[in-house]
Amino acid sequence: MPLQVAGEILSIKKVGAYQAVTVIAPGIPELTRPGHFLAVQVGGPESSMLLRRAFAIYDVKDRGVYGGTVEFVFSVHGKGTAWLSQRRAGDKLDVVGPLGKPFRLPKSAVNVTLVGGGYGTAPLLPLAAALRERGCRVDIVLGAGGSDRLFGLLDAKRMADSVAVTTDDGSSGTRGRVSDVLPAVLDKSQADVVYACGPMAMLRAVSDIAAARGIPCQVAVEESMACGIGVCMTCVLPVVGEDGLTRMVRSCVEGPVFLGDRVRWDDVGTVPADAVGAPRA
Amino acid sequence: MPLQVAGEILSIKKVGAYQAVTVIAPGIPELTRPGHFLAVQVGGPESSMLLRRAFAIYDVKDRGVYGGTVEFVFSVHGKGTAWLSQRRAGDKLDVVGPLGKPFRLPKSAVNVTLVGGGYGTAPLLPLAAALRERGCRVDIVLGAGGSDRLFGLLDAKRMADSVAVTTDDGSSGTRGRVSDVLPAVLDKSQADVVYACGPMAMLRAVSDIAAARGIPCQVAVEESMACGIGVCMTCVLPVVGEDGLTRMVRSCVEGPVFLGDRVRWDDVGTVPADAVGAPRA
Amino acid sequence: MTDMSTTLAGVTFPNPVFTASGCAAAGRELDQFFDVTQIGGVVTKSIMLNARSGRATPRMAETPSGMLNSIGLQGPGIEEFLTKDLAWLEKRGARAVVSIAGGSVEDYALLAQKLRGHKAVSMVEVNISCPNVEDRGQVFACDPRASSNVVDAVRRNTTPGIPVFAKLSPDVTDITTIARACVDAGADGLSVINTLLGMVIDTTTMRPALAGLTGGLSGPAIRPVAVRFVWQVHQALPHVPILGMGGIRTGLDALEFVLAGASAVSVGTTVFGDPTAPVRVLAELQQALEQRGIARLADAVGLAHRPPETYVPERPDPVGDELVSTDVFEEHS
Amino acid sequence: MTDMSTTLAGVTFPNPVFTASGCAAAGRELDQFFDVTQIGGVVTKSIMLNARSGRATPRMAETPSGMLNSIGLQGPGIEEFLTKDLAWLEKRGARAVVSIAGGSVEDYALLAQKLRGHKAVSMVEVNISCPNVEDRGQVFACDPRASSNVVDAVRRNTTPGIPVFAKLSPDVTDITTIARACVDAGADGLSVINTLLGMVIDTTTMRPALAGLTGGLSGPAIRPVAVRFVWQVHQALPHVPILGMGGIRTGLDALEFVLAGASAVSVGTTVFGDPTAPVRVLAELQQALEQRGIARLADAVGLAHRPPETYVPERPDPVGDELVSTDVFEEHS
Ligand SMILES: Cc1cc2nc3c(=O)[nH]c(=O)nc-3n(C[C@H](O)[C@H](O)[C@H](O)COP(=O)(O)OP(=O)(O)OC[C@H]3O[C@@H](n4cnc5c(N)ncnc54)[C@H](O)[C@@H]3O)c2cc1C
Ligand SMILES: Cc1cc2nc3c(=O)[nH]c(=O)nc-3n(C[C@H](O)[C@H](O)[C@H](O)COP(=O)(O)OP(=O)(O)OC[C@H]3O[C@@H](n4cnc5c(N)ncnc54)[C@H](O)[C@@H]3O)c2cc1C
Ligand SMILES: Cc1cc2nc3c(=O)[nH]c(=O)nc-3n(C[C@H](O)[C@H](O)[C@H](O)COP(=O)(O)O)c2cc1C
Ligand SMILES: Cc1cc2nc3c(=O)[nH]c(=O)nc-3n(C[C@H](O)[C@H](O)[C@H](O)COP(=O)(O)O)c2cc1C
Ligand code: FES
Ligand code: FES
Repeated sequence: MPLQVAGEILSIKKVGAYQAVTVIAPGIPELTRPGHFLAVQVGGPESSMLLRRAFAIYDVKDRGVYGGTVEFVFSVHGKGTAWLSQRRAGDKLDVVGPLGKPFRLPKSAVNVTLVGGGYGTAPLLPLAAALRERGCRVDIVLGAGGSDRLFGLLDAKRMADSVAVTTDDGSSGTRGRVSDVLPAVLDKSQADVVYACGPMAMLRAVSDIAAARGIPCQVAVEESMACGIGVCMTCVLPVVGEDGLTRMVRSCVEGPVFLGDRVRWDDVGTVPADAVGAPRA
Repeated sequence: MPLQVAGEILSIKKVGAYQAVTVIAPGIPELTRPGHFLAVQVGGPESSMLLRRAFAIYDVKDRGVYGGTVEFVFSVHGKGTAWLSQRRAGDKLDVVGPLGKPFRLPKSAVNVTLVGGGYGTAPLLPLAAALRERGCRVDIVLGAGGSDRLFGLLDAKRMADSVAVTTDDGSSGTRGRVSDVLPAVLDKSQADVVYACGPMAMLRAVSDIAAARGIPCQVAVEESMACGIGVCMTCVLPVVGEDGLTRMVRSCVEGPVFLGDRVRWDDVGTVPADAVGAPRA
Repeated sequence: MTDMSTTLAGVTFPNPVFTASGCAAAGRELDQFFDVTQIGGVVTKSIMLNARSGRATPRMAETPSGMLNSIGLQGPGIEEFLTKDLAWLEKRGARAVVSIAGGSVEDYALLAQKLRGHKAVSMVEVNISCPNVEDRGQVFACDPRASSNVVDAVRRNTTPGIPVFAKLSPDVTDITTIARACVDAGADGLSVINTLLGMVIDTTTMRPALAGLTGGLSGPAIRPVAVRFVWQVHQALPHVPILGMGGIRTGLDALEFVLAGASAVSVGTTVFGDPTAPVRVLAELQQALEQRGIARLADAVGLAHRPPETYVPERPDPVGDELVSTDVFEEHS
Repeated sequence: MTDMSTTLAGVTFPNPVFTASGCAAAGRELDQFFDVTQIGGVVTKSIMLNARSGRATPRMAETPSGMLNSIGLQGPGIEEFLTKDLAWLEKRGARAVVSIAGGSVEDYALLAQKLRGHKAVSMVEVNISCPNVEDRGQVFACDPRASSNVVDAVRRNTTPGIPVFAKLSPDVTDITTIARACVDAGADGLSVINTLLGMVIDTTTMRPALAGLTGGLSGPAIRPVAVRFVWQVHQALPHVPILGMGGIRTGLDALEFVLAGASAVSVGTTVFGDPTAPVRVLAELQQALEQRGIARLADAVGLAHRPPETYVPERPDPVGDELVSTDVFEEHS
């Protein structure tokens, strides 16, 4: 049950290549679980930008001096995030959330490996906390283009049993991709379950590695979204259902978290010929 | 020769029902004369508002600590001025100016009456200063809806030989319109020339009073403008030329200052049948 | 309190603010944000006979004050729609306007039959902006005869008394010809307008931004075009009720459509940025009518068409012609 | 340095960025802001045979990311245009694209004759979005035959070698039919697009906001529609040069039009908010082409029509089909 809240920015601060925004948005924290996301209005009342921008929820505080707050982390990508980066504390920010299906937690205290790419680490940190609370072993793999894009490294080190780092440019940790180090981490930690959030190519690689080992894997995908609430059908990708049939499903309400092996990675961006309702050739 | 300047707001402050904005806009002050106006971009880079807003120039300073500045006074009318009212010192403001034909000054030290309505007084104050410099007698009539909309009263009192005030609600001066007190002022001051700026209905009344007495009168009109620089033809009104023919002339480049008796007040908002190029019935 | 009820071809709705087809799914998601029984009606996403996967992604591009979409009518097919979506709307007590879409006249006829007698259906909207598979993919709504055939088939197969509205495309030279053809074929009203065909080129890939190449443009960007079409259709067919839409964001926007001739309005794209928009627009429209002293919404419909008030000049005597001497002033340098 | 020159039907312009008719007068005012000889050409406000007062005011309304105008082709008539405006452009050394407009085929023929042999004319743009007084005010551009007759008359009366471009209206069902009719009648190229017919209702007066009731919608709001029309016309007539326009604000916007098939572009409404826009757009376009490694503007024309690169998946082996056990996870509550 998401809420639309006319919020106010409590703080906005630089974190490496990102900015972290905390918004006073009473009601949202209580409903939020790791993996949920927010949809944020951008540009002000006379803006030419009509659509909300989606951001994974990083942190929430049920109550504070100002009421409940919700925090997200973003990097400047286009016009909307450029506008957001110019906001200051005290500015209004209309947010809708929590949205989407969050990560499902393991029933028991299993060994869990989390894989985050860039700002994709943000939703994994509250997940790590929840997993620790359940007594899970938590190993984290963080990857990014460069060290300024490694979000949450300190938090990860504080919470995890181990942290492995990769960067494309070698500025931190191992030069390379998370998929280069993941197999070793999975072996060492005896992982029972994998969670991942980051760029689509990374999610695919992680899903494949997990699938090859028969390890269940949840991924939080990122598809272009017009509404974020399930009414527009822009955010679909081909996913295999319980019945074995492929459907074009809405990543905003049926995701963003999917089982990695259910997503037809090869066919993302297409409608596979065997999808339900696909055009007949 | 107007300039387009990527300016910066030096200050923005409330003055009664108005706000006065001072913009650092090097180059513009040197070119400005009383009656010139500015065209201001509103809404920021991703705004849905494409068109500039026109404001009469109130004050200019050739050089200051920050370079030349230009000041204008506005009231919130619609979306663009609402946006403007939210600006703060340090914000960028793109301005084009000086635009239009300014007031023409008398050749000799004659008696001048200035009539300002609401924010229309703004361009009359630098005009008063220029007239004083030439040794003119200056009498000022100010009118507005209420006392919070009487702009520049103190300045007027400091500069003028006399100041008469009218308000619609009687909160200052005489209850009524400037046209109620103008005849007496013209008589008392033995006015040779009248200048007016304010709402169209007021300009019309002033023009008529001046014309009835055979006193030359210049008015600064306000017509809806899309470009302000003479390229779009949206800002026209019917004006009688030297040759006695009526033409639909652009108030942004051939005005905003016109001789009061040249404007066909009855026909503003129409194309008179005898205008050059009017559709044949 | 202005009476907000509106009667569309004999069926009275408590108020004139509806959702727009394809912008509200079947109401369930929006019901999380506001009570969908509070608005005039829920216009459902156009449904086809069979399940449709829609087009490949990307399916959308944001544009200045608008967006392009090329969803390709993804949906579950009429059977699942009836048992899931329409059943939910019925249980919820919402007024359902069911939008139907097909690739042939036959499809439309079958869809209308499927809906026939269903208590939950308050109205049928016929989305004729679909390619006619039997005519080289030519869009029905661009041809008066094809439009007429579809409307006729739907009207014949729809429960009598349930209004059938034909939804017109703006991508035509003369909308009044199409409007007339639809009305002559039995349309009880007209939905005006569907999206404008548009395209965005991605300057990075240097290819069309949408997988489907072209898409439909919606949002405030198209509002002046939509208002013009509503005006034209109302002028041509003043007695035919219009469901107006295209870029409505506020109550005053809705009022523009009403004044131009719409008896009800749909709020579409705005919902994506503001999920509670329909109830907000309704409240704002009601307030605007009250402020203008209009007692009944129905009195405002088409009001902008009335002849302008005769112009009474404030001061009747014209300015004299003699030119006043101006040589007291300096010339501009 | 990308070669920015563009050749339109045999005439080479140093670069592809022009002003738009009616958005730059005859160049003199903009020359205060930038050197008008630096852009491809100055497209002048459509000129008619005789002086025209235009429509009553209000003549404009700002709309979301756009504006409506109903100027009504105010202008001094061709004689004064020749002696004042064109003479100024000639003296200034600017390339003049003269836009002409008439109420009959005869008007257009006479206008072309008046321009014939005038050295300053680089190109003629025929504004056919005018009401045909001989055909109940039906707009020429909405009818292939009427468009064809106008273009034929202009082409016959225009100096050979001087390109004649027909400017198309977007308010039509099938632009390619009109485009073909114009080309068959001798148009050397096409200007795409003119404004879309629109309307705004003033919610205070509850009457149309423009004195002329309807007006032309322009600005970024219409850009996706304009790009789509350029794409369609280029696809239908790949060898016909296109002057593309509609909502261009930046160099990347201009690039969209070029990739869709335009050999040159006009910057119109944007000039009102940003008088130096044409030179800025030119610089941005040049930079964008350079960044993309495109050596000649001409190589980018229509590039978005090329077939998409064959998709090479990053990792060719597909994901296995067997379902991984998921019962380790809790269900959502
Ligand atoms: C579930 C989800 C969670 C996300 N979490 C984060 C996060 O925590 N931090 C972060 O920095 N970014 C996140 N993103 C990506 C973020 O939404 C985009 O970077 C942002 O929308 C870009 O907006 P823009 O105006 O800057 O770009 P523009 O390209 O100007 O946007 C144009 C339009 O495309 C949409 N769009 C463009 N890129 C994306 C994208 N990658 N995903 C979805 N929509 C897109 C925009 O919403 C907008 O409607 C997330 C996306 C999704 C779907
Ligand atoms: C020469 C001139 C000098 C002016 N000087 C001042 C001044 O010193 N102080 C001041 O407060 N106002 C002044 N105005 C009026 C001011 O330009 C308008 O109040 C302002 O443009 C309204 O913009 P908006 O976005 O708030 O209103 P909106 O109604 O949202 O504007 C919509 C569009 O209409 C145009 N428009 C609306 N009203 C007017 C108007 N009255 N005149 C011109 N264009 C209009 C806007 O420019 C915009 O393009 C002047 C106008 C002119 C023409
Ligand atoms: C994402 C999306 C999907 C749409 N799907 C449909 C549809 O299935 N059937 C239909 O008749 N119209 C559809 N439309 C058009 C809208 O119903 C509406 O006519 C149009 O968007 C203009 O209104 P708006 O500007 O308020 O959105 C769709 C529009 C959008 C934006
Ligand atoms: C105020 C105004 C006046 C115009 N006058 C003309 C004209 O006289 N002749 C013409 O062919 N097009 C005219 N146009 C249309 C433009 O040339 C252009 O085709 C259209 O505005 C789309 O481009 P834009 O969005 O860049 O403005 C006019 C447009 C505007 C805004
Ligand atoms: S973003 Fe609209 S349905 Fe997912
Ligand atoms: S405002 Fe454009 S010509 Fe005057």
